[in-house]
Amino acid sequence: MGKVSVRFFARYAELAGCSWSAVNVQTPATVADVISRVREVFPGTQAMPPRPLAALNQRQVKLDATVKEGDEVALLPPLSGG
Amino acid sequence: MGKVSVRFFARYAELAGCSWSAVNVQTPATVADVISRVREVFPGTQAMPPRPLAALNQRQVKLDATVKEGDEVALLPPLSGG
Amino acid sequence: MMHLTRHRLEVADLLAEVQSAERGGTCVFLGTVRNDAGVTGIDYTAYEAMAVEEIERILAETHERWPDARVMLQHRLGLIPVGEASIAIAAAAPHRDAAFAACRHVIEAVKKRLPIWKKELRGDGSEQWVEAHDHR
Amino acid sequence: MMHLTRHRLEVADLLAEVQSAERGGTCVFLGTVRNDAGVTGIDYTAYEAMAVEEIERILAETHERWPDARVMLQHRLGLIPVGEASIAIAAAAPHRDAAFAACRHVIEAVKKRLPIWKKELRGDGSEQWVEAHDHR
Repeated sequence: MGKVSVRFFARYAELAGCSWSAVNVQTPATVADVISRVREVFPGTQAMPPRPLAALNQRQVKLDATVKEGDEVALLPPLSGG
Repeated sequence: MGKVSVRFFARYAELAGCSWSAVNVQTPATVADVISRVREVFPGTQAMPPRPLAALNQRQVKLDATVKEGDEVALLPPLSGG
Repeated sequence: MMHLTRHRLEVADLLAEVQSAERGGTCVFLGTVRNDAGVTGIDYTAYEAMAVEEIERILAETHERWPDARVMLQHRLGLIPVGEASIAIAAAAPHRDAAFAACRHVIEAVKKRLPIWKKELRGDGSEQWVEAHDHR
Repeated sequence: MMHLTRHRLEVADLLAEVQSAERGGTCVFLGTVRNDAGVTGIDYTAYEAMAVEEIERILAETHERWPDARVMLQHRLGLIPVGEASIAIAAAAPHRDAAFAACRHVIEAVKKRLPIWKKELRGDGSEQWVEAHDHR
């Protein structure tokens, strides 16, 4: 098991009830695995879409990207900058 | 015969040696007629191209536009605004 | 110049960053908060570390594509009242084609890629996350 | 706001003319004097009465094509040193597509239609009329 940082932004932070946390997953994992674990630990995040936007170590990635211990996974609502 | 105002700009004013004058032409005339007369009265303007840009009463026109007494014909070097 | 700020955006500051005697064309884009349907302001939040990296990637890509252009971008965060700018982009280049194209490229990339979110605040006290791409 | 001026162009003044709470996108174009081949400045002269009418025609056409946009244009005349702006255009619209398109349309029309001429002044004291369309 490895510890992975998880960050929630905007509406997802409201759903999770927190903006910065960590979950334990069997590493190496995928971003999708981390999200599954997040949905268990933070039930409010079950209201996120099935395949939310995600970033790994500050870069947008697909959900099959590989996550190692110590990585930072961020869950991003649809972007609306500018 | 009618009197038509003639204006020269930029390099054409240097060729004409003046920037504002008047010529007498048989009216109604065309802008081309006015230009022919201008080339006689201001020999320096013979260095203008055969078909210079021209404006009639502050609006760009073709050389066959009709000129009446009292009109203002302007001879315009290639435009380079902006 | 910081890419993210909580202060008012100043066009003059961006111009000073990009203009030079070799660059005859400058294109600026400003995105400002609109008074849609009772909106009085928008509260902008960002994944700041990622946003800064993404802005730097966007500017680097823009520089690769238009090497003669110099481009600067600032995004404001926090509560921005109606009529004030949330984003300012300035692109200066020897000729105007590149200035317009680089500026446009950056705002399109920003809209697609910056991890920034808007919460609209309305005059009746209600608040709402904006989750669709807008077309401002 | 006067369309022709002998003073420095101020972007802030143009922005104040076009921006409003309904217009979320603003595009600005600035054309500045480049230091090409020893040029120290450009002396701009115009057929002023016609230039003003032509500017008004261009702005009216632009308004017809992009009715939601508001556009302002100022052209500076007289001697303009390298690095300073000879023309400033600001276009604000509810959405950015119209702001960019209207701004671009105006500068292209200006280049083709305004009766304005440039005489380049060089550091060696020589002067030369610019008679080809440039592509700044």
